[in-house]
Amino acid sequence: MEITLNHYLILSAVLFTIGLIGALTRRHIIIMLVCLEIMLNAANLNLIAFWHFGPNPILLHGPLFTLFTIAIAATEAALGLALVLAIYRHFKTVDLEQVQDLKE
Amino acid sequence: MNLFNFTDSVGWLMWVPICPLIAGVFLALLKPSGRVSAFVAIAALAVSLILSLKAFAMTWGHEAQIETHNFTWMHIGGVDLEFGMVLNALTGSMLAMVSLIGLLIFIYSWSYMSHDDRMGRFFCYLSIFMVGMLGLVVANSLLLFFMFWEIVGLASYLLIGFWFQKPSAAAAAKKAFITTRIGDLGFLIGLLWAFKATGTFLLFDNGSGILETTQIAALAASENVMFGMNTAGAIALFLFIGAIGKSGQLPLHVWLPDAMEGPTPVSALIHAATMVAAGVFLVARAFPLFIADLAMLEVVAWFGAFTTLFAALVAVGQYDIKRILAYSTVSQLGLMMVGLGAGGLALKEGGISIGMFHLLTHAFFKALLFLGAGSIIHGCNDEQDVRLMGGVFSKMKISSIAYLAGTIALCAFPFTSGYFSKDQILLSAWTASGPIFWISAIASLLTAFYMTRQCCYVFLGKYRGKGHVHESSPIMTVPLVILAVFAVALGYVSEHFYHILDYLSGVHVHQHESIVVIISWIIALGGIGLGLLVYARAKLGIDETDPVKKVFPVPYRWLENRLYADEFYEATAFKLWDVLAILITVLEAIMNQLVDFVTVVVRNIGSFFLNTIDKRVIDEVSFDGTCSRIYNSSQINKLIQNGFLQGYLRLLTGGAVLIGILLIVFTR
Amino acid sequence: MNNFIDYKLIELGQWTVGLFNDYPVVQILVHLLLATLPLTLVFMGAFGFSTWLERKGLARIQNRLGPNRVGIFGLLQPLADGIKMLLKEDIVPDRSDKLFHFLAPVMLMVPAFIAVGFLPLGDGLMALPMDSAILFFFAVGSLNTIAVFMAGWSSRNKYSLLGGMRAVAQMISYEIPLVLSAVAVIMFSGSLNAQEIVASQQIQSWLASGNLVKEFFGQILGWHIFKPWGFAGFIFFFVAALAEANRSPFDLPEADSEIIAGHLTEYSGFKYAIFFMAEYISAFAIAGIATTLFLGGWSGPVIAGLPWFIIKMFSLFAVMIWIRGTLPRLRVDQLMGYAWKFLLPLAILNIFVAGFYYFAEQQFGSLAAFIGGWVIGFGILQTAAKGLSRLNKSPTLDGKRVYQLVE
Amino acid sequence: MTVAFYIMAAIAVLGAVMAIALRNVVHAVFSVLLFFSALAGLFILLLAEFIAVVQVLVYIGSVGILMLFAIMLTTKVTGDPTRKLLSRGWAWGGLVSGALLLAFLVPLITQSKSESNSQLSNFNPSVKDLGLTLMDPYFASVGVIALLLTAGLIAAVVAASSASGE
Repeated sequence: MEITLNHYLILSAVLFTIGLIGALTRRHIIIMLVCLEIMLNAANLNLIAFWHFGPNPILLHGPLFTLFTIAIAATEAALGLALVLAIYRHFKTVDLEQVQDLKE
Repeated sequence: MNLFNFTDSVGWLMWVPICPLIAGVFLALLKPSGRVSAFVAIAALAVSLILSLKAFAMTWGHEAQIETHNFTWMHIGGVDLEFGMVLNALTGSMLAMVSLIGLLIFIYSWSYMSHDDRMGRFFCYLSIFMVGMLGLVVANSLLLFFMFWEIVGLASYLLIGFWFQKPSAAAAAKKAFITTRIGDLGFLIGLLWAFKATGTFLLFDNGSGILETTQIAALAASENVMFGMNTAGAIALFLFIGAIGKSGQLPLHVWLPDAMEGPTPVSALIHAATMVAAGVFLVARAFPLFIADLAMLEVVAWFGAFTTLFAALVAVGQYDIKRILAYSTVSQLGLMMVGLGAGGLALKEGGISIGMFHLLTHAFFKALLFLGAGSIIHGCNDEQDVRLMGGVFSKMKISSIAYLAGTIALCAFPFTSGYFSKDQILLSAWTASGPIFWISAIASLLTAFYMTRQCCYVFLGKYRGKGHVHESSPIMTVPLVILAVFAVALGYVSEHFYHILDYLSGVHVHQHESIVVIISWIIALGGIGLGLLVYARAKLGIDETDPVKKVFPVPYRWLENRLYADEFYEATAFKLWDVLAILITVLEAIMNQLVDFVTVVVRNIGSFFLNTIDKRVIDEVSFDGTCSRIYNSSQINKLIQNGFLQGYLRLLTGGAVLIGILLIVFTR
Repeated sequence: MNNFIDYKLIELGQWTVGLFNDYPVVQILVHLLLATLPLTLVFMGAFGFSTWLERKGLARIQNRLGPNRVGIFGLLQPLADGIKMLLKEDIVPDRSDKLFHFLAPVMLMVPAFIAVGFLPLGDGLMALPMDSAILFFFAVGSLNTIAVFMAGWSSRNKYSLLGGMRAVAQMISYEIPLVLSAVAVIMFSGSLNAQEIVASQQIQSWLASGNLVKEFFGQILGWHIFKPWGFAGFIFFFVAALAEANRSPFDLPEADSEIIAGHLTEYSGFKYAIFFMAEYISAFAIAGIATTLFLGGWSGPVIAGLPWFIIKMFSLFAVMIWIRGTLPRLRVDQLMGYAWKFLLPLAILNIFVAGFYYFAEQQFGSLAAFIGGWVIGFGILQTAAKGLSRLNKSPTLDGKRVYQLVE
Repeated sequence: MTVAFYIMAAIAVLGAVMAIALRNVVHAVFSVLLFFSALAGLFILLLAEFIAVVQVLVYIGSVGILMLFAIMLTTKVTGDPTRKLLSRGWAWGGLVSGALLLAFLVPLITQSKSESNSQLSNFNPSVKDLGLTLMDPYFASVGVIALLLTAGLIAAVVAASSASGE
């Protein structure tokens, strides 16, 4: 069977959902960041797939936007992990359930 | 960009601002000692001067020719942002003037600032200022012009506040920055409007630039865009607002006298010779836009006329030597505006010549006056009050003679440079409009009067201050002498041998009116004579009342208080804030009253229900039930708002699901 | 042209592939084998030879004889070592993460061999002819880090973990100056294609002139190392490459005297041998890419491309051995500071110098740019290096040293 | 191509599932690295060579290592399983995620407009084209991204440094 845009979209949806499930259920804060990266990557796959099958690939929109996304994702990862370190230093834990100071 | 081609392109013009830029960056990054930094800055500016003179020489004799070199800075979307350099008579003369005066003042400050331990930083700021000033002169794009304009503003801020440990200097720097910013906003609007109307930022671009005939014709075609002006006039109005801010014209002049808090070379370079002239230069550069709407020229002329009279009046009542010069600067800038406006009305393109000629001569003698004042202040042990000076002439011969040379030039004493340029302004004002002419004439008379007053205070009589008066070092006096030669001779030489008026605008300018010449003779000599009459024999000093004050005590007090301009702003703009604050307080009080009222009403209704409706029904049936219901619902609410990160995320996802379902349902 | 060996090899390859025209599937397999097998064999042989070379060279530097028992000049020593390693017992620590402990050497070897595939061994001789080969090389090179971490972490040994973390920190830090100094070359050549980068280092007009002398020098004088930024870039690149390959003086992760060989502590037998092989092949690969970027790749006069490339690569490797024999090991803080506070700013500055050189060449011609570049550009780099080393000088310690225990 | 796609997709899904299912945090990070590399493979299949390289360089080479570092600096270095895998109320999370997947899949499957013919066959995007496009119409965006990266770098340093006075 020929691989079509739909295949990629479904794959990307599945990957995104896996990431989402992880982000919504796991209690380890670093795993949550990992899941965020998974979701971002799924979105990147979408961008590239649309570019590949889209009407005007010569404009290179897909790779360009993916590049920007990757740059932003890298920033997000660096910043997120720095925050994890700060949280760990403050709460002495990486367990999301015990990081609930916002409640008070 | 063709930076290295020095023969058949004008791309190399960019080197004129780049040289001081290199020096500035060098000084900023490496922080060498004061001596080295002065040397580097002066050397870089000397290179700029050589290039400027080359530019000047290239334009000489080719007045009508405009050479440009444009390049694309960046594309954003489908828009090209283009930069460029332009070389015409305006550029050439202004470049030569700015870099020559700049170089002299740099040399002067080498000595003046030698005791300051932040001398390196001072020269770094000065270099940055030169970058902006030279850059805006060569800029061929409104956007580039604006960028350099802002650099100039920044450098001015830094330099006024150079001695930031003095609170007054810090406040003056802030005042200057904010006040000019109001004008800059106008400039920004103007340039954006110009871009929207023409689709380009370039001033000259082989016939399609903003200032070239096709675009001007298109802009002038639209009638009654704003206040009865056409588009060209409206853009010109906004650009003129920028010029008002930078050049200290009437409503926004308040920052310029305060700017004298900076070191004296700064006052000479920035707040007398070059930066404040940038506004005038902007009007001259964008003159085709102004000519396209005659109403705009009248606006310029009237603003200038009011400013010149106002400032000349105020200057009569001042005692601080630099403040007098500052108001004199404001007044002369007004006169330049008169020259541009009235000259434009009288001579069309020739108006550029009238205004710019005065700009050039004024730059030399005002720089001279400031440097001389600096030298005198230095000699009088950093005293700035003229009442505490006196008898300086015999102690500081060179400085005093140079200063007097500047004074007679400013008073438009016949055959000095000021005489020629001011004469042209009066001539064109005579042609253009009677009232403007008479206002300018009175202002000129006052100019001669207050300068004579100041000289009497400073040079005559006995020294009234503390310590000894001493002559300054040769590094300071040599620039003075050079400037003095220029101040006296420039007008005669350029007018009679070189026809500078024809050169500046590229059209033949000739105006002659015997009666105006006579009037201007009367003004200059009369003003000086009046001044001598009043002050030469009077007893002067800090304890004595000014001779004019003896006669007109009340109006003179107004003048001493600068005609209450600052107080006026305090009473209007500042009061507005106060009023708003009060209003808000009142509203808040009303609100509180309202809330209290509602509370009382609700409480009364509640007690009414409590007392009259059967207590037990509510208590036993409804109340307990409601309580438990509320309690339960609060449990649910608590579940949501629990500080648990993933809980929030889950809700977020739930919302996304909801949106997705809605999309599926409704796009069917 | 004198690259006939390269062309003959390519022809031979095409002929062999041509034999299987009727069986497309087999043809693909043969194609793959032809691309990979010779490379693998050659580099494994080179690995053996280089261990001998290193031991011999080091011995000479240290006034010893080195291996001289097995075979003539001890040339068969690598073979003996290999057999010894194969026959040794493979010890896996009890508490270790078995899977990762097994995967780590493999993970290290695979990228090393892939990286070798991106080297332009001769005119048209490239196992993986990608358009952006240089970029792929660096991407693959960054995978080494993962393997080293795996090895260090899975051993459940504090020395291993320390060594692994040190290696990771070092590799990440030095990757930045490494890539940045390569950027100057990429910018100048305007291509990421390894073959085009090599071609940009030949003076094409001289090659086509027919003049023998010009042809001779046209293949040498265009090398980027002869340009000011190329020379500086080569030095930065080589230093960073030493760190990337964990070679002395940057061999902290394996420092035997401090952390008993770091992430290699718990490895023995064949896995240890694989680690070693992967490291040597990485060193080859990085020497090869340095050759490609700065030393003109396969371009050289008289003899063909392939021998030239191998000669240059081995010379660089010999320099590595020489450095190992001469320089002492760095301290960790010195190591990181050197990468971030010295190499990185200089490499960025070098990019600017290269950019100006490029425009100067277009404006004033190559000769003027060459002379001006060496005087001005190299002067700027020299001044910056002096200034940086002055800035980075740690304050002299007066008084008593204070020691602080690690938390 | 078809086979390659299915293999890569399988690896990607496997990697992602393992990343969220494994108890050992270090193992989870390694499996997400597997996921990243599978995605790089998919990018190559989609002819986005450069993006694949960037994916390897940035995600596997840097982000993955960064995560490992963060684990090493926070939890026990062995990455031993935490006491409990899932947070409380995890079922809700799973439920909404599943619902979202359905919301994605329903339109994808029902209104499938299968476009399989790629326009890319006669155009092989080179890195040079990409660079030129990046430098010309997207110059401003590159500047913004550069600024963002710098700001992010500084913010990360500030957040991670112990200067908070503790």
